[in-house]
Amino acid sequence: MNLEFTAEEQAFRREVRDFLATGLPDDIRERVRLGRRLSADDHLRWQDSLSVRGWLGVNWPQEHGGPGWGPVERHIFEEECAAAHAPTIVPFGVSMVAPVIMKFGSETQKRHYVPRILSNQDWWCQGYSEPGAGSDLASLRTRAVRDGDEYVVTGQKSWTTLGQHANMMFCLVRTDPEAKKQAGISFLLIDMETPGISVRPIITLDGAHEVNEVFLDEVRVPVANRIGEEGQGWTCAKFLLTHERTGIAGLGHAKQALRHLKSVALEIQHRGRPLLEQPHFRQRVVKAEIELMALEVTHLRVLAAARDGGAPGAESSLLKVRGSELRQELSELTRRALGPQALPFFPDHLYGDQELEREEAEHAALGAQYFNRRKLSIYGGSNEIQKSIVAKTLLGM
Amino acid sequence: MNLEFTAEEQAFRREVRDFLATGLPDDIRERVRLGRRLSADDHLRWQDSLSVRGWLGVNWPQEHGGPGWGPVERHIFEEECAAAHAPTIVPFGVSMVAPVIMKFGSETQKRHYVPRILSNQDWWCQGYSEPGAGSDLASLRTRAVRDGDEYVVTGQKSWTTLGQHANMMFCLVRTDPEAKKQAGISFLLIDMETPGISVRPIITLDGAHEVNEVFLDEVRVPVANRIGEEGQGWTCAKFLLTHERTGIAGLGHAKQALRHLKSVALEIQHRGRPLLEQPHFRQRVVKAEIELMALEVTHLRVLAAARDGGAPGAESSLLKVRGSELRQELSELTRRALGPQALPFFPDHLYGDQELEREEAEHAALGAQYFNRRKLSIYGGSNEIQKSIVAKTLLGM
Amino acid sequence: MNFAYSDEQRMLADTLERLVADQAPTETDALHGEPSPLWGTFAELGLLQLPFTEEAGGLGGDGIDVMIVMQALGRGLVREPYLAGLLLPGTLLARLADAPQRERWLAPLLEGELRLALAWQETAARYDAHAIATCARRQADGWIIEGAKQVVIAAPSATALLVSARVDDGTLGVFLVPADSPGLERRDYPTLDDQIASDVQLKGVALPHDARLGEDAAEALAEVLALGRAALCAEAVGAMEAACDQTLAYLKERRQFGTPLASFQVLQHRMVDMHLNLEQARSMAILAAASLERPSDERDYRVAAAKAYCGEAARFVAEQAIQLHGAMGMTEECRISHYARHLVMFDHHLGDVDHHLEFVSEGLSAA
Amino acid sequence: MNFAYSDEQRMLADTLERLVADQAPTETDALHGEPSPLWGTFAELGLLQLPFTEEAGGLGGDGIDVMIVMQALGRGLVREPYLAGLLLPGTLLARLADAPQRERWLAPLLEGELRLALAWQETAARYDAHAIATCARRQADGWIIEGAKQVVIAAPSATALLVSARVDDGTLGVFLVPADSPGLERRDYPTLDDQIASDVQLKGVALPHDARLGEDAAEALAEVLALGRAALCAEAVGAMEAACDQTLAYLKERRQFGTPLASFQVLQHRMVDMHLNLEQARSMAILAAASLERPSDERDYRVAAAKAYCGEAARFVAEQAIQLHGAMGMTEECRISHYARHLVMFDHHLGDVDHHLEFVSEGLSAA
Repeated sequence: MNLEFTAEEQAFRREVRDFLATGLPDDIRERVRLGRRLSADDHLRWQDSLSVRGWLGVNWPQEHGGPGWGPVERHIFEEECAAAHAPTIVPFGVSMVAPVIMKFGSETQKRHYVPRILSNQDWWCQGYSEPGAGSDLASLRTRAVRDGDEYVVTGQKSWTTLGQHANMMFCLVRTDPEAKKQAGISFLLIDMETPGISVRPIITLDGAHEVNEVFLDEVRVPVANRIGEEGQGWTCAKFLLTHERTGIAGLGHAKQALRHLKSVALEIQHRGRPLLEQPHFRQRVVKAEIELMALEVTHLRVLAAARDGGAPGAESSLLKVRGSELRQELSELTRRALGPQALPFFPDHLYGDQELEREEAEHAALGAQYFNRRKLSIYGGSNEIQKSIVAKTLLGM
Repeated sequence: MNLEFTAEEQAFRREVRDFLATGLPDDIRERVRLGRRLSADDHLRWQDSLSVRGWLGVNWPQEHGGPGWGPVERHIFEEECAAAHAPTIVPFGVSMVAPVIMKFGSETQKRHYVPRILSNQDWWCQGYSEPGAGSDLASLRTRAVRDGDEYVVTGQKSWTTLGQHANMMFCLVRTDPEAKKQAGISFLLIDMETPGISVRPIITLDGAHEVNEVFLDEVRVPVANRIGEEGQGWTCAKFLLTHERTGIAGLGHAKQALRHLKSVALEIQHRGRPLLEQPHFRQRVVKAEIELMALEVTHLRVLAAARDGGAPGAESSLLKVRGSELRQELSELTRRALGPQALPFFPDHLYGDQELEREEAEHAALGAQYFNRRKLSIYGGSNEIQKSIVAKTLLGM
Repeated sequence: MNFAYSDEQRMLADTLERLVADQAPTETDALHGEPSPLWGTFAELGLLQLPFTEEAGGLGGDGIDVMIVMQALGRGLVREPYLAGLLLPGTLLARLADAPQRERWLAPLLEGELRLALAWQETAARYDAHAIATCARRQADGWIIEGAKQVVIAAPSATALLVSARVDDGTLGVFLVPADSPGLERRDYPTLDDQIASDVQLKGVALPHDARLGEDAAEALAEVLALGRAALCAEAVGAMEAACDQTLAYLKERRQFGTPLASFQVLQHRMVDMHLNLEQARSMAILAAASLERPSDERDYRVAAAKAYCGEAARFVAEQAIQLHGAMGMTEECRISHYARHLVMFDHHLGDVDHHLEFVSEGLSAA
Repeated sequence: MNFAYSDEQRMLADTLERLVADQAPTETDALHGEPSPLWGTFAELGLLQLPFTEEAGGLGGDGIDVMIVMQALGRGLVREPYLAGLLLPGTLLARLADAPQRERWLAPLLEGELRLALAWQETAARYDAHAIATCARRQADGWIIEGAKQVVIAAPSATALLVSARVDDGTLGVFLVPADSPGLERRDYPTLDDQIASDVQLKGVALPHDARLGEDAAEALAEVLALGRAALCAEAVGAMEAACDQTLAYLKERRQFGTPLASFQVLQHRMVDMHLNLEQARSMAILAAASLERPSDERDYRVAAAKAYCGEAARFVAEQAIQLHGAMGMTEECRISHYARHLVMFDHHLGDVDHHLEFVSEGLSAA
């Protein structure tokens, strides 16, 4: 038994770190560091940089232009990216629709879409959730009626992250209203420019515009844009949901958040000494540090199993639960560290171009971030859903 | 709005305190203080003392020989008793079967049993729970078959507290096996001397013998010993379960446990200073103190409502949940305060007459008490059951 | 021992309940300028006079009366600066001011003609009202104030600020500083809980002799902060009530996997935990409100305990309310998110859980 | 990075699993006298030699090997003093003793012919191994030891005790004190977790020169306590596994209100929380075991973190195991209660959560 990374893995980590030092534009790094929103262009500049380096398709096999990394390399890459304040790769194209197309798409579809994803030509968004459906994905009501070579799609999708920038959406639609829940669902690729589509922003409680509602009103989609057979949509969706969940603990982000918390708590003064020295505050930091140590080893155990061919199943639910709890605790401590300074709210700075004084900017995002992090225990299957999954699959309850 | 006790109530408190100073035998007070088991005789000496004072039937109306106290007086009495290390009154006769007999019994039954309870002539135990039934009381299987003027009772009761001292048991039995769950149950009074009854001790994880199993093998019980009509047993049981739950938070015990914790943590040294000054230990004591403040006000709110004619319903479930959590936390802190000294286990001292050196005796019970207190969230309807009751009755879920 | 409202208090509570139910959420933008129409209604109903002694021109309301008002405002999420613009500066003024100062500032405040704000916090002092660096130097013709105050709630709508400063004789002074004083610079911003506030620079602000309110203000400030903390607890209890009600209603209405969310046992018990926190917090808010007339050490001990307790409870309720609303709870358009922001940021006003636990810890009785 | 057992480790684990499964619970009474037959089996299987270097007559097992053994013993709730009677005193002896001392004590220990115990704790020092009052005075003809040690696990079955004492030159000494030494008084008792222990008085115990093991023993003792803590974590993980398994089986088998307890969502999620704690504790036990060869500051930091983490996790699992078993979990006859006692009292061996959190806090990196 051995908890160390191999010499090759350590060399790879240095390689990633070297790349990040030059390949990540400074202005983007700074916006991420300060918790400010990135423009579409910011995302694209970073992803282009990755694309040129051959590192955009992190979970792709080499034959499709991916780097052919295993789970350990992907973990190292994610951890270094988080430490360097790199933006998260927008996952909807690269990590989500691409594997589905590779697995279920026709040759024509593969040849068309996959290279466009790798070169950032298309910005994909996800049309899965619907208003009122929550974690019950299979209850979707958006319907697609066949009309010659086209489907006529009508319905409403919700929680569409960064949909405001997207030109393409992959979408679950009901093609057979008679079939039972999971059956009768198909997987369509929809051009966002098609008439009948409108996008409405949803502002979240931290003031951010990350998610959207997408309205589809008799949108005509070529049948050729269907992935797989009619009624096979649920298979695609399940493949996508179970695919690549090793990063789910958000370990790199948690590590970065802990470093950040410590730096804030060192700087903020309490009774003339750094807040980090206040016994009770320090105790919570210590507990978070220990939880993170445990989470990291658990994460490595899952990674090693995945590397050796095991399929991380319910364990990834455990990682998601503890990872989200830890990141929420860190965001709570960081907010609390600020004291009264957590109250000011500067949306025009966080989500726009208003500049603040240096010191103010350093803290401006931290209050809102606490609220933003509440999503970690909700999205991608709430922690309650995760626990029910574990109870059922791992414990047989 | 006013949180103070009235002058009369404060005078009553002094009266109780004065009585306890003389009416509670010193050896009993000392055994309770040290957490040692009381003999049957210890219980009886204390209850005789109360009986003489006219204070045994704490929840009885005056016409039956009770003191006629309201909920506030009962609360004050319980709080002072806990503070003075008085034994808890064994509830099965005084607080449980007596009100049922007064409410549902015949005149003959009342005239026979009620005075015997008030004079400690009978020691009652409870025959409710059965092995494997848990909180699902209505699933009981002990059956009583009518044979002339007698029932022939066969079955098994469990968790019968202090049954080893009892000469009488009140018992739920199934008199109609055809009727649905709650129907077909009757309430019988059984003489423990009747042939066919055997009592087996259950030793709990703290090494104590508090509870028993009672086996009934064709035990012949006169029909005259039935309370109420045949099949009316569930009504009696429900009356008993909902009757008198204001003491359920264990507030007096919690207060006493907090005082005790502080005295232990003042005496135990950590790095040359009292443990109570260690910041993290102190913080947990502080939080317990604040929780107790809140619990006390909530308790007073419920008492005031009860005094003014309101029926404490689901609120008592809330009090039970928080009260048991708090008392468990206090027992955890006290055990933890001892450090390595929590490990030694002296059953012959705690449950027998073995004497220890003064200092050792002071701490001897505290480790075992932590384990004993685990029952607080289990018995009388587990905290999970309590929460389901609140969800249903108070929140309409 | 009596937890029932008096007849007058019952009427007050009913009036406020109706008022708040009819009230649309206050827009942050609207808080900047002149007092809003709602403030006028407050004045008409006597709410602005309620918490002041009759001798100070008020109605002589006590801690419980303030609790009733704040609880209703919290329940309705009314963001008018009743606490920051009236209660804190007003009671401090009433406690310290002489007759001319009262006439000039207190009377119009109680009429609703102006609002004030209390500038007591400083960056390095965190939540400590005494460890302040702002100083007041006595001059021949009055005072010079030098320093900076942070997160002065309701300052943008205040005609004048009450500024705490260390006086050169070592006492704590409170000074009435008109908002348009030369050398006073305000940086205004909204807060995460939909209020408005300012950071205030005081660069050699010159004031007349009579700008100082009373002499050493330490005890008066402690008394006013205790009142403010008790009031905040009551407001949080009102907001927790609303958050619990809304969450319960949502669970009953919303269906998933074919059944109402309210039928899931885990969510039932979570809802019970929220309710438990609410009821315990309510008890502490009552205790705080009822302790304001007690000797200062007892008062401050209980108020600190209440503020710490309510801080934890409010955060628990807020976080669970969001979680149980699922993604809906994350959106601006769902009202629960505003309650959640209010309940979480409650802890950043007048001292957080840690601050108050530290205070209780220092005063903990060993017996 | 590799978390798989080697082939030898796999065999060891399998052997132990079978051994432990066949084993009846050890009676506390049986722990007093001569080593039990099971101890003989340990000797036959090489378990007594396993954790010692080959140079010391052992099999050269590492931290992971010890983890495998302790985890199995924890899982089977085997109360033989493998840790207290062999591992702690034996590795300290091996680290410090010279050849004659080894021959006299270590060789028979590894053969299973005798057992030892480590007397390091004192009442006033709580869990601190260094702040001790027991002292050793150098005499012309040897040593005089004066002091008292508390809760020396396995002392009643030990032929000799290894006693830590402050030497008059200020160094920390460890002395080999035969159990029958004049002036050594033992008070024996069972412990709440079904072990045996003693409080030991040392009243002018006279020892020969060669009773001292090595010179300053501070670093050696730290090393051995780190090993002991890692071993305890592994034992707790084994016990948590068993407690989780038994609780899950109980929930599946036991019916209430007409359905299995396992169908109640609240109990499902609680069971998941137990499982989560188990898996995280397992990770920390692995980390501790794998860190024993690291530089001492890194080793001690990680071991303290692991001991603190496992302490919380073990208590959570124990309390929930009792709770989910309902009244059954409160009884001696239900095996879960023994696991629960073991898991709760785990925290009182070699330093509790608070002790170790304090250590981690002192070493916390600010970056």
